[in-house]
Amino acid sequence: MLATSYAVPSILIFITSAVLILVGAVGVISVRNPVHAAISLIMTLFGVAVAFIAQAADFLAAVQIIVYAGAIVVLFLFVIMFLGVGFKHIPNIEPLVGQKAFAAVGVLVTVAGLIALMASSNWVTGATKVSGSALAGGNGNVKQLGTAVFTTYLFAFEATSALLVIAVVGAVLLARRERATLKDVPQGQSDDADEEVQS
Amino acid sequence: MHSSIYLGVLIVMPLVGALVAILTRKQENISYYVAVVTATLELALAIVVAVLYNNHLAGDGTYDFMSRHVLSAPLGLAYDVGVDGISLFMVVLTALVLFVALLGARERRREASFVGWLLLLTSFTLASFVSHDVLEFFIFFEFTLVPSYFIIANWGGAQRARAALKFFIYTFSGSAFLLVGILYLGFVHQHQTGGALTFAYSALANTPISHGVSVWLFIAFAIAFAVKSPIWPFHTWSPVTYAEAPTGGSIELSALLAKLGSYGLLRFAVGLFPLALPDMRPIVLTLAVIGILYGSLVACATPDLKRLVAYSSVAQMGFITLGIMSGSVIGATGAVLLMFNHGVITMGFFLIIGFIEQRRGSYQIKDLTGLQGPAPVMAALFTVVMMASLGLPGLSGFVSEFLILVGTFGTHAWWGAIAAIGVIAAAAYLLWAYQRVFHGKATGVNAAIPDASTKERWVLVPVVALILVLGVFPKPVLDRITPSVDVLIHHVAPTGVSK
Amino acid sequence: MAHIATLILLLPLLGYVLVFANGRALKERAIGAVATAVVALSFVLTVVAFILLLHRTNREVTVHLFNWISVGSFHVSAALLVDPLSITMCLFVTGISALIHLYSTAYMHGERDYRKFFLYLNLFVFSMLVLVLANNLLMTFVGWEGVGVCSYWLVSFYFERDSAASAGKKAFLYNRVGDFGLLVAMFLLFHYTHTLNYLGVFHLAGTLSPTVATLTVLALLLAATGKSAQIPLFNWLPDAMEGPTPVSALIHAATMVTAGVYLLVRMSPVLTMSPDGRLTIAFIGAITAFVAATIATSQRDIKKVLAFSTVSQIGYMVLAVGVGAYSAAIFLMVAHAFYKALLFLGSGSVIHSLNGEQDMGKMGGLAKYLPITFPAFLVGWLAISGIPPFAGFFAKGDVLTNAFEHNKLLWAIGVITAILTAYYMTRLFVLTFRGNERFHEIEGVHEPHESPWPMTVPLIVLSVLAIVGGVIDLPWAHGATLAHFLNPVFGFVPAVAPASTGAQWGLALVDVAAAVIGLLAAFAIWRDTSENPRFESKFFAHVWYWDDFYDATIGKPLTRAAQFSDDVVEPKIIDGAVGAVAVGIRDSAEGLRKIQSGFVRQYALAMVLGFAVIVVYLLARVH
Amino acid sequence: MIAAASSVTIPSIHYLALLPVFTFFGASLLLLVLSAVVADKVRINLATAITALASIAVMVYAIFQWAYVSNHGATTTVAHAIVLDGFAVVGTFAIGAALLMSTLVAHDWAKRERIAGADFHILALASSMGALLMVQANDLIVIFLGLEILSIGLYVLVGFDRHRSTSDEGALKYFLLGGFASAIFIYGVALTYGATGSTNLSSISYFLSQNVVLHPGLLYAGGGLLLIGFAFKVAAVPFHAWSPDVYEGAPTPVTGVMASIVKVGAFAALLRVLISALGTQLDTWRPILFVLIILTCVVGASVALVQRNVKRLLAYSSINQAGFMLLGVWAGTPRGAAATLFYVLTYAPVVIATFAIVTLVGGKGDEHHSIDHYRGLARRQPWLGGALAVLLLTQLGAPLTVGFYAKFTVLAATIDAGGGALALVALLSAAIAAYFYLRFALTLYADDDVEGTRIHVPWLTGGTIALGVIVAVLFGLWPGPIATWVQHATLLFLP
Amino acid sequence: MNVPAAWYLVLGALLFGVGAFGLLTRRSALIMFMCIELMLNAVNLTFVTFSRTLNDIAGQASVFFVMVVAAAEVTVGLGIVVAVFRRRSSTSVDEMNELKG
Repeated sequence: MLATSYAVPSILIFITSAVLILVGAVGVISVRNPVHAAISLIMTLFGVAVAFIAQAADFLAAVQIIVYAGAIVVLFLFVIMFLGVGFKHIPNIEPLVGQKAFAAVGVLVTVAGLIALMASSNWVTGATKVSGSALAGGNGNVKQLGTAVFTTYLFAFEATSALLVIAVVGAVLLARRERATLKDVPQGQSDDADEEVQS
Repeated sequence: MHSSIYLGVLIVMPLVGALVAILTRKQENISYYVAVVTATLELALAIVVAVLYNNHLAGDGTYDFMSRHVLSAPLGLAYDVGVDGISLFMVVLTALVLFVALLGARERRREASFVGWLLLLTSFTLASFVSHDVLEFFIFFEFTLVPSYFIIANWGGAQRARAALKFFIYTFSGSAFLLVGILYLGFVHQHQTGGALTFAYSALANTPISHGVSVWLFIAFAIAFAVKSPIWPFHTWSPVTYAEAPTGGSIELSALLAKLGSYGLLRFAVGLFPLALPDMRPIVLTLAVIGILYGSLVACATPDLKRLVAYSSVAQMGFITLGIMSGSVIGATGAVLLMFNHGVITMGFFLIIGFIEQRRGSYQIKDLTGLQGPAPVMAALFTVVMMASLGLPGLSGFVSEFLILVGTFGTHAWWGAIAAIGVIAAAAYLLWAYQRVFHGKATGVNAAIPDASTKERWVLVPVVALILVLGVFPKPVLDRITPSVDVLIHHVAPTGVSK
Repeated sequence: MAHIATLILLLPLLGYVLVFANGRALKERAIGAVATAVVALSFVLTVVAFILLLHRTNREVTVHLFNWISVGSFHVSAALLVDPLSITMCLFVTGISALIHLYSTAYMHGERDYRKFFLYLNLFVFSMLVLVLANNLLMTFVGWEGVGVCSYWLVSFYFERDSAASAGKKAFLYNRVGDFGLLVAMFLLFHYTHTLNYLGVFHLAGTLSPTVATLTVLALLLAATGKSAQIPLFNWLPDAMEGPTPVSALIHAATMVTAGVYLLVRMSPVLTMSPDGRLTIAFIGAITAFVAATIATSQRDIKKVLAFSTVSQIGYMVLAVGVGAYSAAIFLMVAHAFYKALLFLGSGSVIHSLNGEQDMGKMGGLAKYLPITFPAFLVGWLAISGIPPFAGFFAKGDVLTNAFEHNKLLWAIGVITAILTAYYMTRLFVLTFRGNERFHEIEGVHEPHESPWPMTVPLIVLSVLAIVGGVIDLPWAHGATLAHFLNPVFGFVPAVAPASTGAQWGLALVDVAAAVIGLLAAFAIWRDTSENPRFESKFFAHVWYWDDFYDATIGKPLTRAAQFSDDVVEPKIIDGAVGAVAVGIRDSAEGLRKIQSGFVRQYALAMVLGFAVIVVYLLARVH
Repeated sequence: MIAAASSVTIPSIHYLALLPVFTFFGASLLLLVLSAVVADKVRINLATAITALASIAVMVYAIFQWAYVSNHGATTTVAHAIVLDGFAVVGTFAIGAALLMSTLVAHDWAKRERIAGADFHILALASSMGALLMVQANDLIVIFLGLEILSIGLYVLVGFDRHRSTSDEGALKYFLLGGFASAIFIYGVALTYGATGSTNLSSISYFLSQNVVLHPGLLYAGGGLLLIGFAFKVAAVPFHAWSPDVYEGAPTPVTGVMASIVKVGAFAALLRVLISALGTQLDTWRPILFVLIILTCVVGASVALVQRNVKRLLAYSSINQAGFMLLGVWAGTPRGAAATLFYVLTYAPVVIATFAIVTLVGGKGDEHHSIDHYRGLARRQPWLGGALAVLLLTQLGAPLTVGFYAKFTVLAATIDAGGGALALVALLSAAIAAYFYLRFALTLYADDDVEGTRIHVPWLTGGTIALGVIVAVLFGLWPGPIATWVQHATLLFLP
Repeated sequence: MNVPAAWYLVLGALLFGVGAFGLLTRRSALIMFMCIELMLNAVNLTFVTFSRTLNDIAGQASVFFVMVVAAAEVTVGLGIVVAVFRRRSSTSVDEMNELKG
């Protein structure tokens, strides 16, 4: 779909994606309303998709849009709406003393450190694939991806099935209502429980 | 060479006894008698072994009754037993202590579980005395913790929980150092020989290690044994533990388990790390002397009889340590003899204190006066034990203490001389206590206490007999101990102080 | 010979065993009979042994019993050494013991622990014989401690009396201090001669360096001061009078307390090596003799007076040893044994007659009531005061002569002491037997009565000995004297210019004069009064405040130290350190527990911080 | 349809190697289908039976696999994504056993709590499958997937109890932090991939053995992040904060699962990654582990001292235990791997049995977890209380129990690798731990309030507890077999 | 393709950092999930970048799996949130600290 953007200088593409990604990310962590956060998440996702395309991962870009933007974020929005969280006011005062400051320092050090580490080793040290065709764009890319998934990562691929099954089962179980279990505990007892845990 | 089967039986018999005792727990007395029978057989067999052991006739101090089987190569675990003149009497003592502890036991102490623990403890202690493999020794050394812990925790006095905890943690932490040391030594040996992992004593004893390493290892070993013995200043667990433990427990702990410490110090710390001795001797000797004087000092002021014995044990252990570290055959032999004698003497003390506690419901000195009036026999028995403890010539304590002091004086004159002051001190606190407890006019409850019963007298017969015999004619014992000590000291001699 | 010696030793033990084994069955009489018989028998055997020994050329017989201790280079066997010295000791030890056993059978009549008393007594005699007969220091030490512990038991015989209990303890402890000396002496000797066998040690004594010799001698001296109640360890003896009187007579006058002197005499070859050591000994002896005498002048308790006089007399012996007059020391020891035992038994008889009253203030005028005790006591009094021809005169004279030849100062002290001796003994004699009868104020006493025969017979025998005892060492009877008999034992005796006969007569006269002066003074002062503060100095009465001094300088500090270590050092410092660790862990744990706040974002933060640290580490590793 | 794609050649598949995974997955699918088609809820007995059979089957396979491995040596399959070696086999066996025991406990628990249906079993099977993947994986991606399968199953299980608000609180905390950790882990995978050009462990180690990495920054970063990911899973301080809360919040049988199966999986994968893939980088990650171990041992032991809630106490105790397991990893030698394996293998049944007892004492509603509920337990019910005492002593590492040898082996490995000081610190932390274990044991024997409620012991749970105790004592007296086994297992280690 | 890979890697790292920061500072469970998603996307970006520089498809394949995982996580995660919200009618994680100590 977006396969016709080769004319555009890649530097522009990078900047676009970077802007999209970072603005979106900052949006996610800064806006108050979850709905807006979800929207900015989509923005980041798009940015990432752009970056994918810029790096000859068209198929992934597509999946990125479909799966993430299409499915995941929608799921988020659905839940937000479903719970009506968006309109429930979460007070904005930070109860944990120094949380923000420490977080900022910790994250900054970490990220800076990681970047420095990567920089120290000229960003990549692995063995480049010489055998086989170079990383192709477009359909070739899809074919290579498919081959990889069904050979090298065959087992991983099979495993994902299990993963998804579990996820679904889990979600179902969690979302189920009380009546799902035949348990009948007098209200008093669970109150005791809470008190006991608090004490 | 005799077959090692004797030792095997010695180790296993108490286990079987314990099992049977537990199985017959429903009928209390049966289990008790099972235990007593086991103890009797054990004692008999131990004496047989002591008699059969005849290496000393050839003036040869090496092991007998030996055999080695590797149990688990990856763990370096092996069953490796043997007896030499040093361990021989520890074996006898172990059996004797069990015997006396059982006979001295009273109502609640006859429960199957109690006698069961007692038998287990005996088996483990015995095993560690006869192990000829450092790891094996350590494992059984650790094993003894469990029965002792339960004996204290379940049958002790009011403070038993605290006492048991303190005892366990203290010893556990102490042996942490030991374990690290043992493993380190084992691997040093393995890396040098390139062979399989082994902890065989004979193998490790000949492992060449640098001076520094051997100093560190010595310290690691010494800490563990210092806690167990106990050597000042690692002793603070012992008063509360001895005081809270039931009579049987106190006897096992002070008369027997403490000896594991000094035995280990002699056999392993001294035996394995000759290079460390020149540096370590002055330090340990000083600690020993401090222990002697300090223990005696506190014993003068301590308010109850059990603590008194505990602190006097600290002093006595000081003497033993002195002899062990003196680097002289005479001193070390004396130390080994004192290990045995002190065992017997403490046994006597705790038995009699037990009797008193049973009658009077208290072993606080202030609660007791003039017992000699109503209970002359008990007083007499106590006197004998006391005199032996304060080193009255003609009784067992004296021979060993004198040997230790003479030996030490020969190699480290000042330490020997100062330690001799302990002889005065011992008299001071013991007589002072005796006067407060047995002299004076008995009134009220004290006036009414019954004298030692026939059974109680019989229990004390072996104790008194040993005190007298070993005081007058220690030769048979010394003849067996000396060659082995000689071997050990001379293995050390090239670097240590010779006799 | 060997068997006899062994028997001499074992008979008292046999008695002990017999009485112990079936004592419950035996009646008082039987117990007393057995106990006395065995000792008497062993005395007879000693006499036999003595005669046999006289007829031998080699008068050093070693009797090997069995190997006692043998470790590496350390060998000690249980063996006896029968030689003139030991046999002399045995003679008077067994002899006097026999008499006192006999005496006790009556004196202790009706005591609850009658049986125990004789058990102890027999055990004591056994130990004493071990002490004197042993052929090595270690075995001597066995006897040494044996007599010590027996004395402990006998002093605190009336254990329900706190004073008795404490006295027993005190005696044992003071002795222990002395024993420390003996131990050190043994260490030194073994270290330098590799043996503890007397003959062996003597053989190598010459090789000892002066320093070592002096150290050894001082150590031995410490031992002697303990056992023989010399300064600085003399003040246990008076307290020891808490024991029954026969005990005081036997142990704390005749035999045990002289063990210290015996030890020094026995070790004479070593003493010889150290002139300084000997001089110290001499002075200790002299000073003790003087101090004790002064104290004795102001005591009210009859037994206390005798006790201090014992100390003072032993001071003479030690002085003799110090000046190398070993035989003189032994001579005085024997003579003193006779008359001091006599005096004690006499006083015992007196006390017995007054229902146990010991305060001389409550006596007086007893002469006519005690027809046998009185003359016996008279003899004893004259003997100790040094009136010729009684034993004391010769013995003390011998000592003083030697002292004179050796060191005038010592002699002077000796003479002054002699005056004091005569003085306090006369005082005691007068207060007890002369003057007005003051005993009526003692309840229950109307008519003091003489004691039964078992008590009087020993008195008679002893008074005879006290009279004729002097003959065994008459200065002019050369050849057949005790000195002549003993001297070989001492090997080299330090040469002192033997005084001319004239000088000897002069000295003798001085002695007599001293005695008479003391006597008359005492009579003048005490004839018609029982109280005379001017002559009973508080200072002396309180033993020069010696006990208080020790209590203040040693007793109290030690007790405080002990209390302190039990109350503070032990729980707070040593165990406290351990506790502190535990508390530290617990507190930090509580802190960590706070951090586990329940806020998931803080958990995440913790992770991020850990993350950051690791990244920084890796970064540091790269560069 | 895979067969249809002719262009790609499907990698050969060694089915014996995959059988355990398939079994678990199959079983869970079966139960899923059953609960879907059966009108009423699936009989819990049936669910338990199937799960138990599956786990027993897995243990049996493990035996066959062992035979195969010892005959043919270690091998990989499915394009080197999965490895079949002694190490994996032991792990597989351990997981099978752990699942079996947990299921039995959970069965009685579910009955008590009146929880119908096969939900627990489905999730437990799935999680175990995830653990199996981690044990057998030879590819970082597969490890990651295993990790996720394991975790997702657990997230749900933790929130399983609807009647305690703590349950879903635990679930949410676990999920948030777990997600964070997964992100870190996969980022580490990405960086490692960048640094070595592959996500396959064999290829990575080959690459590292062939080339000298002049600029290891990227590699270090990758390794570090992977390490953090694992550190989170095994609850090493400071990445442990989740575990006390989650242990307390989760239904007790689930806590047992977390303390056993998760540790097996995580440690197996950790050992594989660090030793076989990044073995050449030993010097880099050792210092990190050094610090982690000291923190983990000390914090775990000391904070447990001040706990009143038994589940939290055991949580901290298991943190302390994790510290010891890490010792073997630190050593980075075959002996170390064997030691950790020994530790995990013996710890799993013991800790499950412990939590089984906690489950029983917890009572209906799973709420009685204060230490006071244990006062005098051993006086009232000598067998139950005695069992708990033994299990505690085992975790303490007391002699006569297998815990003693577990600690012994890891310490031996550590010292062998030159970590004397580290070993000493760990041991002293054990001495601290001894304090609360013993105090707990003493509470059991407290003779006040001997009159307490008697706890009914269902026979399945009882059997599980018995099994745990037997393992603890039997191998405490006779550790030889296990020691030999794990040693061989690591000799058959790949590569 | 003249944009150096480094830029993308840095971009990824930054994105990861932003996500982490959000996770630490936002209190709504939902938003925290989104932050996790951000981090996963950062990882994906990194994968793809390496895939390109290494000229190897494996990186892209990995992204594929990461996406699946992300999907699975979100499914379960939202399920948990729903469950929690039912009980507390709030998604603020700060209101959940019964479990502590």
